[in-house]
Amino acid sequence: MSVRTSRQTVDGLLPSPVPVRFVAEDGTAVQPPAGYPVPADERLLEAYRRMVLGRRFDRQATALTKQGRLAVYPSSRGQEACQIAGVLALREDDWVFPTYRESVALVSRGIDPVEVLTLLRGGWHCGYDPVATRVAPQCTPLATQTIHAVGMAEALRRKGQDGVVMAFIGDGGTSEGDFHEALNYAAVLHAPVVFFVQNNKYAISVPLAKQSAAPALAYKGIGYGIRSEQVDGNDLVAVLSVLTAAVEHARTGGGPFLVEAHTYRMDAHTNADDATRYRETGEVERWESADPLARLETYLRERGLLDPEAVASAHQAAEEFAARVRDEMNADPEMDPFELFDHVFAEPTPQLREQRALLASELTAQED
Amino acid sequence: MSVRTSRQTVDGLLPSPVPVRFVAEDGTAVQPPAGYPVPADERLLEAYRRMVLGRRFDRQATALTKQGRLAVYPSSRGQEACQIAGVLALREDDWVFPTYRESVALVSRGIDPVEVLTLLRGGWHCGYDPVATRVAPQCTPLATQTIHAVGMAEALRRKGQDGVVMAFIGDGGTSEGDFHEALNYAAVLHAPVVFFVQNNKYAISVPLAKQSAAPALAYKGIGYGIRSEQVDGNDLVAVLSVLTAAVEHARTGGGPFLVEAHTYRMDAHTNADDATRYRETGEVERWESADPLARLETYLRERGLLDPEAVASAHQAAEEFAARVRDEMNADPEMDPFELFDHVFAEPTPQLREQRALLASELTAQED
Amino acid sequence: MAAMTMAQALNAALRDALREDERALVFGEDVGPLGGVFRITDGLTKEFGEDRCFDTPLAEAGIVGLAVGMAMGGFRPVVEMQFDAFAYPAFEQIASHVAKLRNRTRGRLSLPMVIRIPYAGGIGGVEHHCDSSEAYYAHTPGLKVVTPATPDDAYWLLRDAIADPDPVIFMEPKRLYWSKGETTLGDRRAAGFGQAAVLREGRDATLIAYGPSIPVALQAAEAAAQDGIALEVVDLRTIVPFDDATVVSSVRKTGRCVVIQEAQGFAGVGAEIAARVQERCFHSLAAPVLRVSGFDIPYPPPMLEHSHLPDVDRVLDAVDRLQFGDEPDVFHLAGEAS
Amino acid sequence: MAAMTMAQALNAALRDALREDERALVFGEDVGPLGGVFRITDGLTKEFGEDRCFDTPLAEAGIVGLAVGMAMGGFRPVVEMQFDAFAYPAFEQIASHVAKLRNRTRGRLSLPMVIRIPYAGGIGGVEHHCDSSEAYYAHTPGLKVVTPATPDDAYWLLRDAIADPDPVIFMEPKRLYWSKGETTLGDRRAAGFGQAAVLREGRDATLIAYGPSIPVALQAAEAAAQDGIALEVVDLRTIVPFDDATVVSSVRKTGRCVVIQEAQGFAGVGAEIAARVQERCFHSLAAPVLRVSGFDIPYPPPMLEHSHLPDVDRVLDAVDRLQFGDEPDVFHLAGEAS
Ligand SMILES: Cc1ncc(C[n+]2csc(CCOP(=O)(O)OP(=O)(O)O)c2C)c(N)n1
Ligand SMILES: Cc1ncc(C[n+]2csc(CCOP(=O)(O)OP(=O)(O)O)c2C)c(N)n1
Ligand SMILES: [Mg+2]
Ligand SMILES: [Mg+2]
Repeated sequence: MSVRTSRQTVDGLLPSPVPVRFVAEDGTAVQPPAGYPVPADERLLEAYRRMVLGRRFDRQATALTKQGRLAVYPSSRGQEACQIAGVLALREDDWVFPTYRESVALVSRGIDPVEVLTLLRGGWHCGYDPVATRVAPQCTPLATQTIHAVGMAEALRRKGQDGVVMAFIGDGGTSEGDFHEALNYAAVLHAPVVFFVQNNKYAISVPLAKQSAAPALAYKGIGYGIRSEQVDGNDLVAVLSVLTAAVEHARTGGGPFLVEAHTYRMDAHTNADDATRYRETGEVERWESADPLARLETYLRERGLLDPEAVASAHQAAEEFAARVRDEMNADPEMDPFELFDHVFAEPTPQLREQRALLASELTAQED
Repeated sequence: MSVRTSRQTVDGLLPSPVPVRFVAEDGTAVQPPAGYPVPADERLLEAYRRMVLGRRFDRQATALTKQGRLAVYPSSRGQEACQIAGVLALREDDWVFPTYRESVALVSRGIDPVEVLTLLRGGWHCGYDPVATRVAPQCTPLATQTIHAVGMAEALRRKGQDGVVMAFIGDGGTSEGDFHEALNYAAVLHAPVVFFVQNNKYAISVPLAKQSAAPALAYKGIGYGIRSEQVDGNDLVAVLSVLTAAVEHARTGGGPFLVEAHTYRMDAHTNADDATRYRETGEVERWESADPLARLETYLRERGLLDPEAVASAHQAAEEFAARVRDEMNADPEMDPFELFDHVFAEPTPQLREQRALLASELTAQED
Repeated sequence: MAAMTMAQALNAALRDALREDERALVFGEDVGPLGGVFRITDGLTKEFGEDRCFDTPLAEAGIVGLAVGMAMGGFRPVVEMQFDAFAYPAFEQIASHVAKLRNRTRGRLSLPMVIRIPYAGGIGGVEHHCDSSEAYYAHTPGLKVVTPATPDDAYWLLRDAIADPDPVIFMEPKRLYWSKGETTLGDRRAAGFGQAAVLREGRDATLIAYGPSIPVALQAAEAAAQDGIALEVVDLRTIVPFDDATVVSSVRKTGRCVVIQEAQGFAGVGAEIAARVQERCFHSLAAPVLRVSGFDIPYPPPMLEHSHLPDVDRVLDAVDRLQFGDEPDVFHLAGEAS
Repeated sequence: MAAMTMAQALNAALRDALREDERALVFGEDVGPLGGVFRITDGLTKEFGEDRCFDTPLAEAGIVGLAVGMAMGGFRPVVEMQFDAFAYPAFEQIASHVAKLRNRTRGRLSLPMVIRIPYAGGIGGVEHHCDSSEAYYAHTPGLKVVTPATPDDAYWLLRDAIADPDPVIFMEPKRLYWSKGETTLGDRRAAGFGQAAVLREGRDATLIAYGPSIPVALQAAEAAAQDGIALEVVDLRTIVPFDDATVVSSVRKTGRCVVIQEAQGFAGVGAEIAARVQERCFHSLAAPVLRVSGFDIPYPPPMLEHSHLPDVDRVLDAVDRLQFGDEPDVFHLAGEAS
């Protein structure tokens, strides 16, 4: 009848009762909580440049939907602190398991933007090389990627590598059974994985209050024995500091870590969605004043780390990047229909060869 | 950016740091924790009689497996405090969603023992009438029943009835995604359901330590905003007191409640299992000394509530019950093969009628 | 009679069911204020309140399991799976409970519930949004599997499904959501489940199809008519129960048959149809029953889906191979096609 | 050559694979110290350590998802689902990820993993322990579906499955676990996936079967031989890929065919076989391809399973209906059977 509970372990697992925050909404520094250091100046500046670029890229992608160049685009406007800190906290040899909403994070990770957008333009399902980039395909079936992330983390650990895996997931995704199974497996295996919940307050139209009655999603960790934290997701400094600590915890054998970032999805779920059906514009406007990019900019200026020149050059780089994305996305990709049969198995079965021949005859007939 | 966390709600959801206990292993009363009253004497005596009968029934069922009268039997020996308190805490018009291990609970609920054992003897899948008994079929696919329980609870609430639903589940079952989804749905719907985890330390051969790294399974509730408690599952007084409070909480609009009872499966998983492959006999012996029935008996004697006569009459009733079970189980049930086609749909499809005719011709040919 | 889209017809069916039967309930992901991503539940929360049409937390096993419990408790849930592939998390609930509860309890409990699943492709949807999953359900005893191809059928089959005492998997061909047709919302029509429809009569061969493939079949028949070939088009409407009588009498009349399904072919519903037809019409058949289907590949990206989907040409090619003349059938000489 | 049970052969295959390939891993529920509920993994943890063969928490989507991640990370997981129906919670992981990862990534990632599933009935198992679920997987593009019927095939097909670069659903007919046969554990034999076996030659009709139905087919052939009817028995061994060549050449020779599957019939693997055979052998067929299967009902309770399972008599009845003479086939006159 051994009972493993002790006040100490329990408190060690629970998140801070209020989200960790370094910078107030108006950009002024607040007293940071104990245990989380302020990231180095250079990292913050790097984050700033990436946020500027990320936001510009996101805007460009949304524009491309209007021109019919993208089938669908889930914007992360307003979530840039999470998108950027999520990848900045990782090393190149760490792995990322993203959802469909992580385009900005993936671009920030250095993946070619056209490759990032390939899925969303209707090209091949995953446009980039997951092995070379150490980024799993953008995942649509919600929460399924979290358990893959645990498997990869366990694989890295077994191979004696000190890589860490970051699994991205949304607030809605935490309701799926797979998320539960992933947390439990991670804890039992003591796998080096960070679960990063971007709680952007909506799952398409469903608000958080209909999604969960938990005090905060970060309180889910203790039920698995996972150290957890909650953070102001629109405060880049806080997200980066907490995620860096979480990654370090995982890398140094501390086991999994769960981070909930409180943020907000400024745009509709995707360009195909009509957010006015389920939320008030007033709510959106209130969140404008918590904008993560403006907040970081003010903070960096006030700390004397950012001058107008640096701001201008960040925006200049972002414009150039966006122009390149626009141009490249305007070219139609070459698609080979016979590739449909190439990647079902390493070797096509006789049945697939037969079906390939059928398609060949159809295409020949069409040409005639 | 509203954050709903407050120390108060959080503490209100967390279980007691050690399992609630009223009676020590040697049967002496310990200082009961605040908030949980000692159940009335008559209820404790009733519980005692039922535990005696339940244990005898369980022993009889195990014996029936040896005589080939049961296909399989999952014993709950050692878990009687949970089995009995689980149903004693409920009203007749409350619903039970049991697993395959709840035979003793179901018998205690008043279901005909042969009907309880019908599934396990290889007769029709569910031997009793779930509507009349308000007991869902014994459920094998783990954790799936917990979400049905939420649906039933929600149905009762909507119909304006004050019934409560108790969902039984094992420690292993808590790892399944459905358990997570059930807890979350219950909390969001504020459904009158009690999740009762009998943590008997094993899921077949897998010990708790490989199942979960949580401080205790009761710590899972907070992640859903569900009030939770942990209890010494071999202390009938404690289990009954806590479950009664949990049921009352649910009945009076308090929403769902999660109770973890720390207990132990004395026998193998089923008669088909060989527990010596995965656990030491020493461990089993240690748990013998925590036996729930002996403990309650000592406690009741010491409190002067139980005399040798009452003990003898409880055992006498149990013997008679077991004899009846043995006799009735020795008769072969009548099975009508054509019933196979009767309960697929309310009306058989033309295809099923055709197949029924095929079987009829086969059976006729066999008779010839 | 009113002309409406299939989406509108489905919406009307839900609305009328909620109005007429207070046990009916609609729930799922985004079905409330948003009205569902395809707007099939548009306006229901507004008209009937949050109690009758509500959003659930995001968990499909949860949705289906909740429906099971509520149906046990006397309600008639109509739940929506947002897309075909997103019903897979509910597969255990569907296969082990929804399909079996009546059977397990010898009919003491039944599950009058409907699981609506928008399915199949042709709308440029990205991966996981275009699976044809009907065969998984059709192969599971205890489930009725229904799929309309016209707005009128959509309305009435959904009404029938909600009224049915047993669980119904209601597969909505999402590319037909915006197709229009005359719809009778008035008196309940006679045909219920297990009644296929002969959508076009013909004497030369029978096309058997359902759901998303019906317009393809009708267009193929139209095109064949130009060449003097009269194709009969049978729309199954319900896969389970299956209407052997209509199918068999058509094929016995025409002597030739092509089965069309959008799903990958292997072990799909089309295989069942072909197997049944040759079992029952062997001596009427002048040629093998041929199947036209999607390839045995994961659903392709939007830019390639036109190569995958069975289209009029693929159907007509199959019709050509029905041995009206003496040419050998090159594609079914096993192993000989490269 | 050694005589062993199928269970022992499977155990030997896992053992040899773990020995020869350090990337191979075994995990699942109770596969560690217990050795699995069927003892297929008996002794592996002891011999190879907890790292190579381990128990997971009780969650099937978790098991399969973990295998996906570990396979992406360079391992070759061989996972066990405890029983057929308990693989359903993993259905989304299997259908949306296991089957598709190679395709989604244009071959940059592949999943050399094996999902072992004890399936089908005949062992007196209570509900949910005897489902025949092979068709669900066979219908899902991207999965290879393998099912041995002899200890020797069990050994080699499992070795092949573990060596395969693609995910394999390895269906183990649990009632054959204790059947014995000669097994060659030595040099790798030639036949790989996609090679059916002609287990018995005959000229009058072909029985096509797989997995649990093979002994039934062989016994039926034996019984028919007494009556002077020579039945050829084909064991598919792998459902995907399918061996058209062997099947077709047998049926073209015999001109008659009965397909046997234990699963419920509707839209099962047997439907696919029947459809393929009539497509390819139409002019060789003297009678329709008939199917013998379980009924379209949830798997029955143990006391009734014998009524459900296709047995020798049901097979011989079908053979009788292959129109060797002139009697009409009463069971396939649609609607006419009561
Ligand atoms: C298993 C599954 N069910 C449903 C969907 C459809 N769907 C796509 S995104 C989405 C909402 C997800 O919300 P959340 O997890 O909060 O992430 P966000 O989109 O807000 O980033 C839904 C329901 C899906 N992709 N997968
Ligand atoms: C979904 C599912 N997976 C696997 C099984 C096989 N199985 C039956 S009982 C069991 C162990 C359950 O352990 P626990 O939940 O602790 O309950 P206990 O048997 O100890 O009462 C397993 C793995 C099952 N019944 N359902
Ligand atoms: Mg969200
Ligand atoms: Mg247990």
